[in-house]
Amino acid sequence: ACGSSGDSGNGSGGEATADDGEPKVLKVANGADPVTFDIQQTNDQATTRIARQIYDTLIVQTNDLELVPGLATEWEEVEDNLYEFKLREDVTFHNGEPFTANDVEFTLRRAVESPTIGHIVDSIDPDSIEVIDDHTIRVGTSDTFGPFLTHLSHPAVGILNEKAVEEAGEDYGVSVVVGTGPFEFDEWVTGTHVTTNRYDDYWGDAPEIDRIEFNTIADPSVRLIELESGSADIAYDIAPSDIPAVEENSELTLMNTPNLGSEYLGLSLHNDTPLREVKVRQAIAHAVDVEAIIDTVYMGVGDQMSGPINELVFGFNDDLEPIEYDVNKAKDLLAEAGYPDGGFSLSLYVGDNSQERIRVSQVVSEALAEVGITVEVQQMEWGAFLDSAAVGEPDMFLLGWTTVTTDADYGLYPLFHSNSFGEAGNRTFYENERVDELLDAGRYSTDQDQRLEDYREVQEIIHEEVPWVFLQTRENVTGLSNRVHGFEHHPTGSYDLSVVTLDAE
Amino acid sequence: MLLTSKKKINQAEEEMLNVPQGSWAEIWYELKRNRRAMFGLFFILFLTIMAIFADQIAPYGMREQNLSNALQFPNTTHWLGTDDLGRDILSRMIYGTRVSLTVGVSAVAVSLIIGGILGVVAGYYKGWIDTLIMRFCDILLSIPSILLAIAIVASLGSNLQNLIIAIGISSIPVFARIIRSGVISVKEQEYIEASEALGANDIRIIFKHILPNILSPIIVQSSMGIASAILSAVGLGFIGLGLEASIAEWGTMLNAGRGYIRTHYYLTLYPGLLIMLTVLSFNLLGDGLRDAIDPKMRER
Amino acid sequence: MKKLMSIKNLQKYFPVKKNNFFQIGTEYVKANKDISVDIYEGETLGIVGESGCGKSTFGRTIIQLQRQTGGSTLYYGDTIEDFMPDYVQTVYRNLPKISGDYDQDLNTIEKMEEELETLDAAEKEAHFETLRLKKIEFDNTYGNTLRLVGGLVAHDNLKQVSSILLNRYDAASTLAEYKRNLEFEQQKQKMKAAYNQEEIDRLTEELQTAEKNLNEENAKVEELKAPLRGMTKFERFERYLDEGIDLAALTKKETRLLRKDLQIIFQDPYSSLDPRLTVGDIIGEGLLIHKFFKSKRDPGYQAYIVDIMEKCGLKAEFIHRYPHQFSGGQRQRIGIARALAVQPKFIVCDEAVSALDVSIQSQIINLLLDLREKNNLTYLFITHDLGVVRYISDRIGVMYFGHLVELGSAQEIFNNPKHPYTKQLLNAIPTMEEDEDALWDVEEEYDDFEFHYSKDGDHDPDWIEVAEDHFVATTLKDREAYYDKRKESSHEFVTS
Amino acid sequence: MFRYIVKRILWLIPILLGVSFIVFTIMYLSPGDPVTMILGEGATEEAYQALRTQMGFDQSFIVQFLNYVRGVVFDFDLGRSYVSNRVVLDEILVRLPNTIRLASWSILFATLIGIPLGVISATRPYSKVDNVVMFISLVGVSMPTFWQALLLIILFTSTLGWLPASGFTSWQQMIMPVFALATSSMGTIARITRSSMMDVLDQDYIRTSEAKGVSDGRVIFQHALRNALIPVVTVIGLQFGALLGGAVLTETIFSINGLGTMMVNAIRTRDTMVVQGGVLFIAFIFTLVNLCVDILYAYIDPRIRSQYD
Ligand SMILES: Nc1ncnc2c1ncn2[C@@H]1O[C@H](COP(=O)(O)OP(=O)(O)OP(=O)(O)O)[C@@H](O)[C@H]1O
Ligand SMILES: Nc1ncnc2c1ncn2[C@@H]1O[C@H](COP(=O)(O)OP(=O)(O)OP(=O)(O)O)[C@@H](O)[C@H]1O
Ligand SMILES: [Mg+2]
Ligand SMILES: [Mg+2]
Ligand code: NI
Repeated sequence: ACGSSGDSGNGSGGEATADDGEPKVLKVANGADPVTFDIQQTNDQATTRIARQIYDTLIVQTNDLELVPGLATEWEEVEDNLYEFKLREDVTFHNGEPFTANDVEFTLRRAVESPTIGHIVDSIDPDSIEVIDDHTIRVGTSDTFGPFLTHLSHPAVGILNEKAVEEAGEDYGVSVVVGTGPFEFDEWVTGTHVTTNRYDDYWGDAPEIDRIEFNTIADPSVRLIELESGSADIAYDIAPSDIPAVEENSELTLMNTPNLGSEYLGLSLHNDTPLREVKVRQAIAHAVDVEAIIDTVYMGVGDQMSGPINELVFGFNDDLEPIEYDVNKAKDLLAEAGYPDGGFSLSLYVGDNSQERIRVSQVVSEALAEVGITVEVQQMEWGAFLDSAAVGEPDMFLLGWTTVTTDADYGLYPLFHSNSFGEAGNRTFYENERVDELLDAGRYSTDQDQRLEDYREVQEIIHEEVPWVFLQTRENVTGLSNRVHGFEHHPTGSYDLSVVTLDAE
Repeated sequence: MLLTSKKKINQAEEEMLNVPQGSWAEIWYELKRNRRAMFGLFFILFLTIMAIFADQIAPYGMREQNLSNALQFPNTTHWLGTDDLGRDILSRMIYGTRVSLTVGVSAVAVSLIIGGILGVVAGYYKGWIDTLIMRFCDILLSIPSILLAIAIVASLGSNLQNLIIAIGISSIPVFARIIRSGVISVKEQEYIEASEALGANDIRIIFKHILPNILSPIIVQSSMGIASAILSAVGLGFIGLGLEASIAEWGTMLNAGRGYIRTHYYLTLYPGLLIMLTVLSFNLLGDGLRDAIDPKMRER
Repeated sequence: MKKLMSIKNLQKYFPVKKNNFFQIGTEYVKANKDISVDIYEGETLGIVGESGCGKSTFGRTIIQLQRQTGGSTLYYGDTIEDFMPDYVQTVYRNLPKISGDYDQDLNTIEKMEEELETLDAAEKEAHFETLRLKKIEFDNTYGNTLRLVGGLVAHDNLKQVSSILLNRYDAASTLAEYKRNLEFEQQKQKMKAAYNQEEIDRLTEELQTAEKNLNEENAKVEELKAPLRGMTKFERFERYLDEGIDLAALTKKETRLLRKDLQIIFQDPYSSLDPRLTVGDIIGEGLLIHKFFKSKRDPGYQAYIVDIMEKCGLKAEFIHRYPHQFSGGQRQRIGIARALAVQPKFIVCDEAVSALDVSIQSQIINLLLDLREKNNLTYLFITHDLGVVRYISDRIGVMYFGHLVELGSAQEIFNNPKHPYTKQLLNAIPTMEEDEDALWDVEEEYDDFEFHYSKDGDHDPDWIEVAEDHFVATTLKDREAYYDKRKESSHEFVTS
Repeated sequence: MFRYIVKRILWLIPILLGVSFIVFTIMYLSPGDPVTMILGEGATEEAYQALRTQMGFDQSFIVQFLNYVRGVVFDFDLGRSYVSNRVVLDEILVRLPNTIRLASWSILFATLIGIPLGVISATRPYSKVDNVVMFISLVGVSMPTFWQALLLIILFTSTLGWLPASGFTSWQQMIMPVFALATSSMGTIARITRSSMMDVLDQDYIRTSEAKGVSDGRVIFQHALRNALIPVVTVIGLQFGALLGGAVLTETIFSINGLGTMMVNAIRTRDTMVVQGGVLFIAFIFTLVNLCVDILYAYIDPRIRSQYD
């Protein structure tokens, strides 16, 4: 944000439209077309970034990851594993229907059934859902589940209007979209743009802008060009290679903040390779120059990780140090493991949807060549890549994980628990009894201090046994025109645009 | 030599020297007089040498990285600069010749063999099998070849072999049609009947009489076919469906350089230029061959 | 004189491309409609006729370059015994299935012949045509059966006959194969090609056992025949027995074997030579196909080709040249050399000299005549050049719209033409000015017969002998009288 | 003639069926399961199976294909996208105009420039002008479309800042994609025009009119060009098909929301229904354009017309 000049426009008051007659339109360059606004049928970021403006959740997670009231004004655990929510009474849906506990019930029951987002709310016990009155509802979990409330703040659990969903049938989410959020759905031209208009009966603070236009522009450099030419006010996901261009442009601002994601090089224990030996894995971890990867491939975006989750996530172990780049140490470790000159070969799979990961695969393959390990890189279509990694085909693979719930459970359980082999997330087929034990304990306890302890220990073990080579934290990188004020990143990558204000052009 | 003295020969004499279905020596004689075709031929030879001796010629290794030297503009140590991982662009371009020539030639071989068999069978035996084959070709032709190639590569996975198959398949109908029409016109000739009268069987007739007589259009089409196969391969590489990225391939290089187009133009400029020259060379050679074989078909 | 070929009711129709998708049935170009003629060993049979009347088609069809669509072409250059083609076996095997039908059909034909005499003139005409067609049909259906089985069809137990004949077939075909191989080796020996003495010895030995075998089988057949002898039915059918090979019934592969005996010199010396092969390769192709030589590197190969080339008036050094480097006349010689190289017995010369100027023409004609003497060749000489045909032919056939309308010795045709078309041809008056139709639809009358021929090709139904070995297609005024006369002169007439 | 057209239109059916079958087979053989694609990282086995059944993937290949064909034939239903659950026909209709516009402008541009270039060359054969024009044409044919697009962006967007690099609504946005796409066709059209024109100029009736003293311009435009255009028209028809294919890459580079971009994305996400629908549409258009060309052809040349009757 640029300070004085823009703020003056802001000072003139909420009704910007009245002043100059021109509606204030915020143009956002989004990297992909949304999939569907039936938010229970998708969980992709391009959709969420728009849907978040349309739907509200019961609980809101602030940009600082605090849980604050959303559509629910207060909540308490009335019994073990049973929560009672008091709902706002002044809320109407975009179709004019009043917001009631029935909509919440409908939404949650439907969510549990959803194949796409079911895993986010699978802790909910559908039998326990009970509508007390129009604005009170009780929801229980089948087991003690620490991060339950955090999961309810996930944008995918935005509250739907039962009537609208039922009436629209197959069209829901495509031409009919009804939420309670600050903006209401206007139009979606597939592949081109989605527009939303300010919802005047919004229960919260009315947004200053009248309209948001989300333009789908897949190519990152074109997004930048749009931003430069003024065709976009906000461009999401600036490519690392384009960062200097934004920074050097005095009319643009680059915003990059860490998010909940992390990148890793998975070392699979599934196949009978030298990777089954800890020393070999450690050697590989030492052989890869993560700093150099961050500098050259990611243009400095991100920090080297010391473990599988990053510091924004609850449960982060801040005692661990990143594994340092040390080729000699790597060679020594290999020798200790019985491979003095390397002399074996490993496959490395990478999905073809990320230029950066493809580059990393090349850096890794060169780095391992240094210590005598031959790497056969397999570049694959994303879906095929996920499939083959899930069945343990690759010896090594490049992937990332975003702990959207900001809780270590989500950031560790799917990835390192032996229950999560394959599809569920543990694609390295890593197995450690102690880790399983601790992850189970962390999952089914609400004692946050104990949980923290458990998770710290898990990270220590993983740091030692390196089923992953920890690469870098991911960052949200957005290019902004200096006209834009108030925009802030949310670590999950979907940003609240209702607070944004715009200078006149 | 004869060549230079004959250069100023007038049109009429030229006609006289021209025998429609000349021997190879005559075609070569014609071709040698065509400067553009010779340029094409020499450039192709040059590329072939680069491809074969890439290890000796290239100043750096194909995968040789120097992360601290990334994105250097052309300079004296790296004549054409370095890419985002600090690899030498010139060296990668030289190594890239291998992939492009291999894919170009092999893909044409695939479509030539399969298309050839289909075309010969269709043209020689006619009847329902001809109809069947030609309808199959119509079907393949009505799917844009790049889409077909994308779909095949996407489904088979991208390695050299699959790339060749994908590109090869999409130009099968072109070869099948050309060869079929060649076979049909040659089969009408009385010398085929003469061979039958001597007791030759179908195989002998096809290989000894028909194929040699349709060789010229096949050669011309192959030359042009290599040009378009290289373009297709590069196109696939460009949209990220090419080979694994550490292998130097021109299309992949363009794709990787695309993100830097604003600041580091040379990443896309030089490989692109080389692609264009290569394709141009094959087209020039094809044009020249066609002119040499049949002067009446000039530039058609 | 020995018959080399006997062509019966040969028919060649070309299907015409359908005009549209919905057309039902096919239309045909009837290039050869119904041609019957015998060709004798060592003779030159000239065929003349206007352009497009089907001469080339006739030439190609009898050597089976194109499959005939009807009739049979019997070839005597090789006997059935020596060749034993597949169709013999088929006929033997199917013998029981057609039991009796031929008898019935033949009876019908005979009855119709009898009826003919009772009818009045108007009805007779139509009846006669039906009878003629019936006879052709009969020959097409039973011709090969009768020719191969003969009187044995009169046997009560055709199954038994069939099985004995099949056994005989096996023995005979084994023998035939040995004979063929031996003969071939010997021919190679004669041509000074690489031959294998051991092979010859081995074959001679095998041949003897096979011969003995066959004799045994033959004895069985004789045993079968013995009780039947003297029966009218047996005797009637026994007369059908025939040694000729029906070329039209051969498989593609068998036809290829016979190719070396039946050759053709093509009408067009330009399109009939493969531009991509050298002269040597063109002439040598047949030699390699029929394995006279194993490969081009065989020592005798080159020498043999050069020899043939020189015989045909081509210089030895031409051997590595390509066809386009030759003049028209030289090309024609290449075509001739190609045909002669495989030492055929019969050559169709399709306008072999028409494209040439006069001096070259006579050179080549003399060459052909010369070769005929030396190699006991038989020619079917197709041309529309009357001068040439008179000079070269022993007999001449006149063709008109797919039919043979007149056939006789060269002298007879030129001195005593009977058919009005032949006369026109001989007069060779340029007829540009005249109405075309007037030329063709001529009716001419003689004492005994008259001509009604027309462009539509419905020809005169009778094929009569107007002088010794001089036949003409015509319409008899009094058929009975004619045939009675024929019977007296003891000529055989089974089918038309 | 009418019957011929009807027959050709009837041929569309087996061709489209064949196209459909080929695409379906390729997509079926593709690794990467649309179900996984939809569910993303971390879904349960039950959810997976449920969705699989719901989408009909548990049925055999042939049944799936026949169901698809039945839908298309009887209900004109191209199905719904596996990924977005949108009606495929809608997805296509949104994008079709962009692709058609891109291809049509390109072919127009290629024709308007290619034909005059060819004519110029043909009237001065083997001259310097001819050599230069033909060389440029061949370069145009040899230049990868996408590389040319990149060069244009470097020049007009990055360096000069004159033209926008994406979108396809204003004329400024259309210049670069149309130019990039048209170049290759332009070269082809120029080359064919030249050779066809030279053939015609070589013919006797042209000589006759020249001898009669008709002016050069008249000879070229009134007599020669009209006759020379016949093969050119065929090539233009075929080029239109090529352009539809070329649009795939062009659209991707200029972020044009057309069928090409849609198909490439759909192929990558294994969205079989969208791929199918898109290919069917493109094949349909391609075949239809060629039919029109053939009809036009017959219209221009009476000799050919009589063949069809
Ligand atoms: N392959 C074929 N398909 C269809 N019709 C054919 C074919 N070959 C010949 N014909 C037709 O059969 C008829 C006889 O042709 P043929 O070549 O036998 O004539 P010809 O007597 O040899 O004439 P010419 O003296 O001109 O050589 C012609 O009407 C010809 O058009
Ligand atoms: N392309 C060539 N290369 C070599 N020799 C050739 C070539 N063309 C013709 N000849 C030779 O030139 C001589 C004359 O050939 P040309 O074709 O002019 O004869 P011609 O007078 O037309 O004879 P004909 O009446 O037989 O057609 C022949 O000996 C021939 O072999
Ligand atoms: Mg003829
Ligand atoms: Mg001559
Ligand atoms: Ni400001």
